[in-house]
Amino acid sequence: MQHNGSMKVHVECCGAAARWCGAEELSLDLADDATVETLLERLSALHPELARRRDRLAVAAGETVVPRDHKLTANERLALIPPVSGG
Amino acid sequence: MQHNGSMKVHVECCGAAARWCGAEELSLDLADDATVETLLERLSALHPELARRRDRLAVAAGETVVPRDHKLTANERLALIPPVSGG
Amino acid sequence: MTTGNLRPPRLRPGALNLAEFLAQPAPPHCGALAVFAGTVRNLHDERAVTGIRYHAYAPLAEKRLAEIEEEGARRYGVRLAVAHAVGELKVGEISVVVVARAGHRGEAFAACRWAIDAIKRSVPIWKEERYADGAAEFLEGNPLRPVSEP
Amino acid sequence: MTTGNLRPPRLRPGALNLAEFLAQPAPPHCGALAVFAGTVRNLHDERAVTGIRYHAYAPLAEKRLAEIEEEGARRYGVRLAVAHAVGELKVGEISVVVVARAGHRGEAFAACRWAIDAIKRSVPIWKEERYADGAAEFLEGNPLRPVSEP
Repeated sequence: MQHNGSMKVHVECCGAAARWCGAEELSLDLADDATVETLLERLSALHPELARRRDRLAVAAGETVVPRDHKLTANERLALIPPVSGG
Repeated sequence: MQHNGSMKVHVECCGAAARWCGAEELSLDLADDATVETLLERLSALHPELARRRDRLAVAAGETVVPRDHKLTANERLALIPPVSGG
Repeated sequence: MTTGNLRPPRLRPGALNLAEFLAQPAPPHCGALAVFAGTVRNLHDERAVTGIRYHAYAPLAEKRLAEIEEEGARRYGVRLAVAHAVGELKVGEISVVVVARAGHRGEAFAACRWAIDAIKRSVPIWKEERYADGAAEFLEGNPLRPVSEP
Repeated sequence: MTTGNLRPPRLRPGALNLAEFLAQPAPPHCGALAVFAGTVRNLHDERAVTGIRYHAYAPLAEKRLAEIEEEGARRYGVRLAVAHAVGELKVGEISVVVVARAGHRGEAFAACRWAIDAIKRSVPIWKEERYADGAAEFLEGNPLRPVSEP
């Protein structure tokens, strides 16, 4: 649903990001010109643990890592990728 | 059997050394002051393929690599170790 | 997800079984097989670990694991297969496997080493360690980087 | 022969079975397992190879393989197990195995690489290649050297 120039996006909080944000999945209303940067701004304002790692996070849409200036679209599904520790 | 100042030694010809010497095992009579060097001298005189690699051979007695000046003893069992190619 | 047509997924629930990755006969032109397996250790920074829960962002993790196989094959001229576990693993269980088959040992070792390093830096997977005292913590980790780095 | 009390011999008739070397569970303090296996290739200097007969001077070969395990453990702080086949092997069969278990991957890879290089330079074993045209030839090889070299 898009109205009044805003849109909903869905965020999967991967790994420790689920703890920092207090949820595995979030849905947010953002202005319809929002970018990845806008999203990180919003989340960082709410979640200090996330804010601390903001420069070390990646954001993915599906199989693709998207840059900070990626324009979000209505109902887009994104993933917050904290620093990785596999192996 | 040792007589007239000579002794018998037994040589296992490993790997390609069996081809160079024409046998897997040899028994030789050597002077009783013979060394590994004496043995190699004798075999090299007879077997040109061995002579060509003389500086690249090792000689072992049991589990031990013996130096060129190792004094042979009567009935000693030695092994001729050509350049190795395992793996 | 970028899984090959008939091959098993590269991201799998539960501990990996190394034997499964080695069952295939060696291709006749390959003289060298190098394998790396990572297992759960019982200690981390001197703290007693009882197990690790591996989390992954599956769509990208699968794609990156496939890219690592392709990039390794391209760089080193080898056949590479990689897999990573997700979910709960106990101490001693296998979390990651790299198998490199090559003509000679130099490329096999180089590709195997490169691939495990690439997995650790380029695949969105996270370790949540479980400790003997009941606590659980995510390791801090390193920012995600592209597969195609040295 | 220097075989350990209960462990199988390091020099064995016929092709090696890799699974046998990996069946043991990982020690709890070891997070890394690096494995190398050498297999018989179908080509050598562009000549079609049908198999290899491995010859060994067993007393010294067994001793040297044991020394390689000890020296590798000492140098890299790892657990090392090595084995080499003797006798007839076909293309694709495994002639040599090195298994290194270590706390972390750096030592595991380093020890594995060192051990296979040490086997090739320090163990009295010889390859007699069988060719498609019926001929058989020993490879030229390198002079035997001590285990304790870089």
